[in-house]
Amino acid sequence: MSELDELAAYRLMLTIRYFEEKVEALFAQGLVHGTAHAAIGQEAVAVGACLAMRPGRDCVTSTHRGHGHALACGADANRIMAELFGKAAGYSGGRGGSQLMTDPALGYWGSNGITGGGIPVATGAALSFKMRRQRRVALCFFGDGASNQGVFHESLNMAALWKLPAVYICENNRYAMSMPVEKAMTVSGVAARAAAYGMPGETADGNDAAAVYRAVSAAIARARRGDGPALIECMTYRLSGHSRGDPRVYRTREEEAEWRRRDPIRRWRARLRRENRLSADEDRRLRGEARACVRAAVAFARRSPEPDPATLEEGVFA
Amino acid sequence: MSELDELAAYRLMLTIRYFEEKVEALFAQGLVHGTAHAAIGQEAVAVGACLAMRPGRDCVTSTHRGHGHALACGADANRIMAELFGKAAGYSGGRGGSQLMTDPALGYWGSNGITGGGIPVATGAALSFKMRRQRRVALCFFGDGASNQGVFHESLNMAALWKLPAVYICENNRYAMSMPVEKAMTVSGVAARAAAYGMPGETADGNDAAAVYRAVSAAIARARRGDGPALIECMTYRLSGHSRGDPRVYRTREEEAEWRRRDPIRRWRARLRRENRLSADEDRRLRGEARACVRAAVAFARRSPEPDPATLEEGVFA
Amino acid sequence: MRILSGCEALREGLRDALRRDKTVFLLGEDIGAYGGAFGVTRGLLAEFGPDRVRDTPISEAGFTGMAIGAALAGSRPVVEIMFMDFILLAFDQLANMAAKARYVFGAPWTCPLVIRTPAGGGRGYGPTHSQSLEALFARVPGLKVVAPSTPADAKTLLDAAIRDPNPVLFVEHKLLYSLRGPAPARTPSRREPLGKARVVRRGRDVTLVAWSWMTELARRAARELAATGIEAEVIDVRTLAPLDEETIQASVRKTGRLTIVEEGCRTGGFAAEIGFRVFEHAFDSLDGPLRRVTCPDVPISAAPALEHAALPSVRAIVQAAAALVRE
Amino acid sequence: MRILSGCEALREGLRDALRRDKTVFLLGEDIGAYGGAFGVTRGLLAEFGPDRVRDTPISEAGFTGMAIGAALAGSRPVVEIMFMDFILLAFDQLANMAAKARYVFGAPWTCPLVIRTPAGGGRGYGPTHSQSLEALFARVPGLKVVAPSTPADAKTLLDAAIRDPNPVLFVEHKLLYSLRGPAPARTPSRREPLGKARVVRRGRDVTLVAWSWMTELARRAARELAATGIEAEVIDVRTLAPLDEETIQASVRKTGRLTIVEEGCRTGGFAAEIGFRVFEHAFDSLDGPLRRVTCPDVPISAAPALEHAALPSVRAIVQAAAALVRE
Ligand SMILES: Cc1ncc(C[n+]2csc(CCOP(=O)(O)OP(=O)(O)O)c2C)c(N)n1
Ligand SMILES: Cc1ncc(C[n+]2csc(CCOP(=O)(O)OP(=O)(O)O)c2C)c(N)n1
Ligand SMILES: [Mg+2]
Ligand SMILES: [Mg+2]
Repeated sequence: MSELDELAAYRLMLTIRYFEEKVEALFAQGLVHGTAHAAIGQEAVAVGACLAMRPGRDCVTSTHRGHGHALACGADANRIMAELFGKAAGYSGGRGGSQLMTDPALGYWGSNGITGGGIPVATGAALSFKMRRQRRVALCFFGDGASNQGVFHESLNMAALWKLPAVYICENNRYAMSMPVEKAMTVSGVAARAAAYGMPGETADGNDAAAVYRAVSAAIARARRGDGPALIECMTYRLSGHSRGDPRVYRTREEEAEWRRRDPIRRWRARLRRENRLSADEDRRLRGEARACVRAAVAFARRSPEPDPATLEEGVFA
Repeated sequence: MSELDELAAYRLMLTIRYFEEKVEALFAQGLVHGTAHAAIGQEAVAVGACLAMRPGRDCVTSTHRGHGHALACGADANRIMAELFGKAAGYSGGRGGSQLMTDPALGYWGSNGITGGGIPVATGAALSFKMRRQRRVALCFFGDGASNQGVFHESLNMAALWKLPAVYICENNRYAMSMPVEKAMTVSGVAARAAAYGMPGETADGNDAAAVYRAVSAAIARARRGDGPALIECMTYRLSGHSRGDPRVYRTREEEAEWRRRDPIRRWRARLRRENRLSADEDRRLRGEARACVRAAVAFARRSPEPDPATLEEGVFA
Repeated sequence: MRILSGCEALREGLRDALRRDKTVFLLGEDIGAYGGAFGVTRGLLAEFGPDRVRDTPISEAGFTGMAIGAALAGSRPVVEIMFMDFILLAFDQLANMAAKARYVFGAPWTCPLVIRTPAGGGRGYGPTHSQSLEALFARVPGLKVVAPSTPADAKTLLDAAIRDPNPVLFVEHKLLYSLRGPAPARTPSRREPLGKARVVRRGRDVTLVAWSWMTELARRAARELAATGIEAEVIDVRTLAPLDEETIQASVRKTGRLTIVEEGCRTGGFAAEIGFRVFEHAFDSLDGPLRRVTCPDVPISAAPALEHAALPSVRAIVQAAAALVRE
Repeated sequence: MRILSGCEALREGLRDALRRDKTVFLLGEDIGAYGGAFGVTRGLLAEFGPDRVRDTPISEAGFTGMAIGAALAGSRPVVEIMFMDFILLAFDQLANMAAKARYVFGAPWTCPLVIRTPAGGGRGYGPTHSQSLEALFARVPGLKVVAPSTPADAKTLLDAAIRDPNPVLFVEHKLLYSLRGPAPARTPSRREPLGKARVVRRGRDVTLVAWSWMTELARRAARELAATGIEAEVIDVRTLAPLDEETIQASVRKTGRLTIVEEGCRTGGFAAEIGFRVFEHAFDSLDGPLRRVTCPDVPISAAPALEHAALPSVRAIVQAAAALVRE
C-alpha cells in the first residue's frame, strides 16, 4: 500500500471546504439556484477514499452530495461550478446540475439523484471489470440513509456472491436529511449489515483522511486481488445543513459544536503542524491556493455562456 | 402456548398433499391451464404456522405457492379449486387464478404474484394493527428466493424499528425456481439476515409441523406482547417441480430421494402411529376424508359456471 | 374564503383529515420535524405525534407497500413521496398490488391509500427532481389520479382523495405550493366525488384543456388571447383518472378547437389520450387538427436556459391556440 | 430462410451476439440451467458458461441497475426480466438512470443495454403475469422500445437492439415464442437501425396499425376483411420508440381510415399517441373518426372466459375496421 500524500490531502480538503462554503453563499445570494448539498465536515472521507483509487482506471459512483467526491478525484472546479451555474461549460453542459455530473476520464461517474441509485451502478461496473479481467475496482459512495434502500441489499448480495471488485463506502454522517441514523435502523451501524452478505464490514474514523485512506486502500487491494468486495463505514458528520435553507431543527447546536471540534480539516492541520510537516507559511500558501481555485471557478462559471436552447433536443440518443 | 392438535395438523397436511397432487394431474390432463405452483413436501410449514394463528384475527400473506397456506388457514378447497378452473365460484371469481386469492374472513390475504410482494403488505398490516392497538399479528410467508428482493430489506428494517407485530416465515425449500440457495446468497441461511435488522432470527425444521408450530407460536406471542417481529426460517424442500413442466434439471434425483425420505407427512404419520396416537383405521379414515374433500372440490369446480364476460369491467374501483 | 397558499391549503386538508378520522396517518421521509421537503406537513408532528406523522427510512418501495398493507387492514395512510421522480421505485407496489386488489380479490377489500407527491419543473432541480409522471399512473386501471391547480382544489380534492376507498395518486405541483388563492375554511362534510373537471373560464373560440400547474398557464394564456380578441374556454381536468370526458367534449362541441397543455413529455402523454377521446366521440365537431403543448421528449435540465426552453410556456399556448383559430 | 419458432429465432439471435461480441453477456433469473421461463436461453449456458449466461438472485431492481453499470463500463448486457409485469420493479433504474445518462452526462457515455421480457396475455397466467406495459416505457425519452411480431423480426431486431448504443426494451410476446415462420440463418452484419415500420399487407380501404402479437391478429383480420371485400393495409410498427410516423401517415393518406390495435389497456395506451400524431399531421386525409381496439381498463384475469373477453380479438378488429369503412 502506498503512502497517503498528506499535503495533497490537505489541499484537496481545503478546496472542498472552500468550494462548499462558496456554494452555500452563492445560494444565499441567489446567484445559483435549484438545489445543492454541501459536504462540509465530510471532506476526509472523500479525500481519503479517492486518493486510494488508481486514477483513470478505477471508477467511483457518488451521491447527491458529490462536489467533494468530484474534487477529490481531481475534477475541474471550474466545470463543477459552471454546472451549478447552469452554464454550457459545466460538466453536464448545465443539464445535470449539482447532483448529476461526471468526469469519465477521471473515473468519476457521478450519481443520478436517486438515493441509493449509484449502488447497483457501481456494482455493475465491477461486474464488467471482472468479466473483462481488467483489474479495475469500482468504489461506491452512499449515505447511512441510502443503506435502507432495497438496492443496497440486492447489490451487496450479488457483489458478495460473485466476488466483485467493489468497495462500498458508507458516509455515515448520522443523518439522512432530518432522520437520525438510530431512528432509521436498529443495528449499531451500516457496517454491521455486511455480515448479511458474508462481506467484510469495517468502521473507520471518517474525520481522519488517513484512516479512511488505509481502510479503503486495503479494501481496494483486496478487491483487485480478486478477493471480493468490502463495506467500509466512515463515521462522520455533516456540519452544514442537508441542503440550502435547512434550519436543522432535528438536532441540537451542542451536538453540532461537538462535531465541529472534531472538524477533519482542523484536526488534520493541527497534526501536520504539530508534527512539523506543515509550516505556517506553507499552510497560508495552501489555503490561499485553495481559495484562489474556488474564486477562479466562480469567475469562470459566471462568464461562461448559457447553454443554447437550440440544443435542447440533441443527444437524447447516442 | 396452546398445544398443536396433531390430528388436525395431519388432516390438513393430507388435504394439502392430495390437493396439490390433484392440481398437478389436472394440469397434466389439460383440464386446468395457466400456471400453478405446488407445495408438495412443504405442508408442515403451512400447517405448523397457520395453526398458530388466531383465526379470524391474525392475518397471513402468502406467496405464489399458496394453496397450502390457504388450506391450512381453513379455506374452502372447493373455492380454491374453482379459482384454478377459472370459475365464478372461485375465491377471486376466476380473476386471480392460482396466485391470487384471499379469504378475508379467515385472515388469509393471498399474494400478488410478485415474488416478495407480500412482505411489505404484511408489514403494513402489522403497522395498522399496532397503531390501532388491536393485538393482532401479521404472518408473512416468503421463500428463500424472495429474501433477495429489496423489499425484504426495507420491510424488515421498518418492522424492527417500529417493533411491529409481524412474524416472517421463510420457507427455505433450497431453491428459487432453479436457483439453489447457495448460489443466491453467501450466508448460511436467511435467518442469518435477521441480525442486520436487530431482529431475532431462528431456524426450524420445516418438515416437522410441531417444530414450526412451536417457533411460530412463540414468535406470535412475542409479537402480540408488543416485543416486535421475528424471522423464522423453516428448512424444507419442494418435492414437486417449481411449476408444471419443470424438468428439474438443476438438481439430482438422489437429492430428491433423500428429501423424500424426510417427507413431512410420512414422518408425521409414522410418529403418530408409533406413539399410538393414530390407529390404522383412523389413518385410513382421515386419508379417505382428505381425498374426498379434494374430489369434491374438483366436482364443485367443474360444475361451477364460468364467470360472465359481461362482468368484465365491474369492480375496478370500490 | 380565506387566502391561502397551496402549501397551507394542503396542510389544512391533512390536518382536518387527521382530526376527523383516527385511521388516517401520514407516512414518508422527513415529514415530521422537518415538515416535508416543501413544508406541507410542518406542524403536524406537534399536533398528532410521531405515530400518525411517521418518518420513514429511505425505502420508497417498502413504505408504499406497507401503506398498501395498512390500507387493506383498514387504516387510511397518506404517503408522501418526496419528489414524484422517486415514485418509480414504488411503481410495482402501486400497479401490481394497490390497483389490482379490489378488482381481483373483490369486496370487502378496499385499499384507501393516498400517495401525495410534488411534481413538475420550474425550480431548477434537474432531471431526477422535476418530472411530471402522472400519465404513467393514469394508465393503470384501478388507480385514481388527481392533480389540482388551485389552493381551494388542493384542499377539497385532498379531502376527497383521503375519503375515497381506492388508491389515489395525488399530484402536487411544486409551484402550487406558493400559489395563493381562496380556500374554504372547512372541507365539505359530504364526500365529493373525484372525476369532475372544472370550467375555469368560458369562451367560444377554442378550448384549452390542462391540469395541475398547466391550468394556471392556460388561464394566463386565455387572458392574453382575450386581448387579441380570441375567447378561450379553459378546462381544468383536475382528475386524470377517472376523466371527465363529458365536460371536455361539451366544450369542444361548442368551440370546435382544442389545445391540450401538458407539462410532461410529448410522446405517450395524457394529452394524447384526451385528444384521442375527442376524436373518437366528437370528431365531427372539430374544425381542424388539435394541438398539444408539452415538454419535448427530453429530460428536464437543471440549467434555467434549458429548463425554460423545455417547459410549456404561456407564449407557446397562446401561439398554439391562436394558430388553431386562424387556420 | 429456414422455418423457426419465435423462441428459436430469439435464441439464435442471442447465440450469434454472444459469439460475435465478447462484451455481450446475459443476466437474469433462471436463464442458465433452466433456460429461462420460456426456454429462450436454453442451451446457451452450455456454450457460453455461467459467466456470460449469468443466473441472478430475485433482485430485478438490483440486477437491472447492475446491467446499467456494466453497460456504462463498456459491456453489452442483455437482461431477461422473466415476465414484463416485474419490470416495474426496475422502472426507476431504467427511467432515471439508463434513459437519462447519455442526455445528461453527454458523450462519451453510452448505455448499450437490452432488456428482454415476455409480455402479453392469452395463456391464463393472470393479472400479474399477463400485462402489456410497453406504452409506459415508450413514454420515457432515451429508451427505445421494440416489439417484434414474427420470428424473422425477432431475430434481426434483437440483433439491432444489441448493437444499438442505447438502452432498448425488447418486448417478446409469449405467443410469439411458439409462432413459426421463416427466419434468416445469419443476422445481417451491418447494423440495421431501429425505427422502421413494416407494411405487412397492402390495401386501400383502411389502415390497421399494430405491433407485437396484435400484428398477427391484424393480419388475420385483414384476411377476413378481404373476404368481405374490404382491403386493409396492415402496418407492423415494430419499434414504438423511435416511431416510424412516416409509414403510418403515408398509409392513412391513402386509405383515409385508421384502426390501431393494442393489447394493453385502453386509457393512456400507445394507440392514443399514434392516433394523435395522425391527427396532428394527417388530419385532412382522415375520412372520419379513427378507432382503437384494445383491452378495456381492467387487469387481465386468469379465467379463460374473462381473459378472452378482455383481449383484442380478430373479430373486434374486423368489426372496428368494417365500421369505419361503412361509415
Ligand atoms: C429515492 C430518493 N428518495 C429520497 C430522496 C431525497 N433525499 C435526497 S438526499 C436524502 C438523504 C440521504 O441521506 P444519506 O444517504 O444519509 O446521505 P446524506 O444526505 O446524509 O449525505 C434524501 C432523503 C432522493 N433523492 N431519492
Ligand atoms: C418479482 C418477481 N420475480 C420473479 C418471479 C418469478 N418467480 C416466481 S416464483 C420464483 C421463485 C421464488 O423462489 P422462492 O422465493 O424461494 O419461493 P419458492 O418458489 O421456492 O417457493 C420466481 C423467480 C416473480 N413471480 N416475481
Ligand atoms: Mg447521511
Ligand atoms: Mg425457494
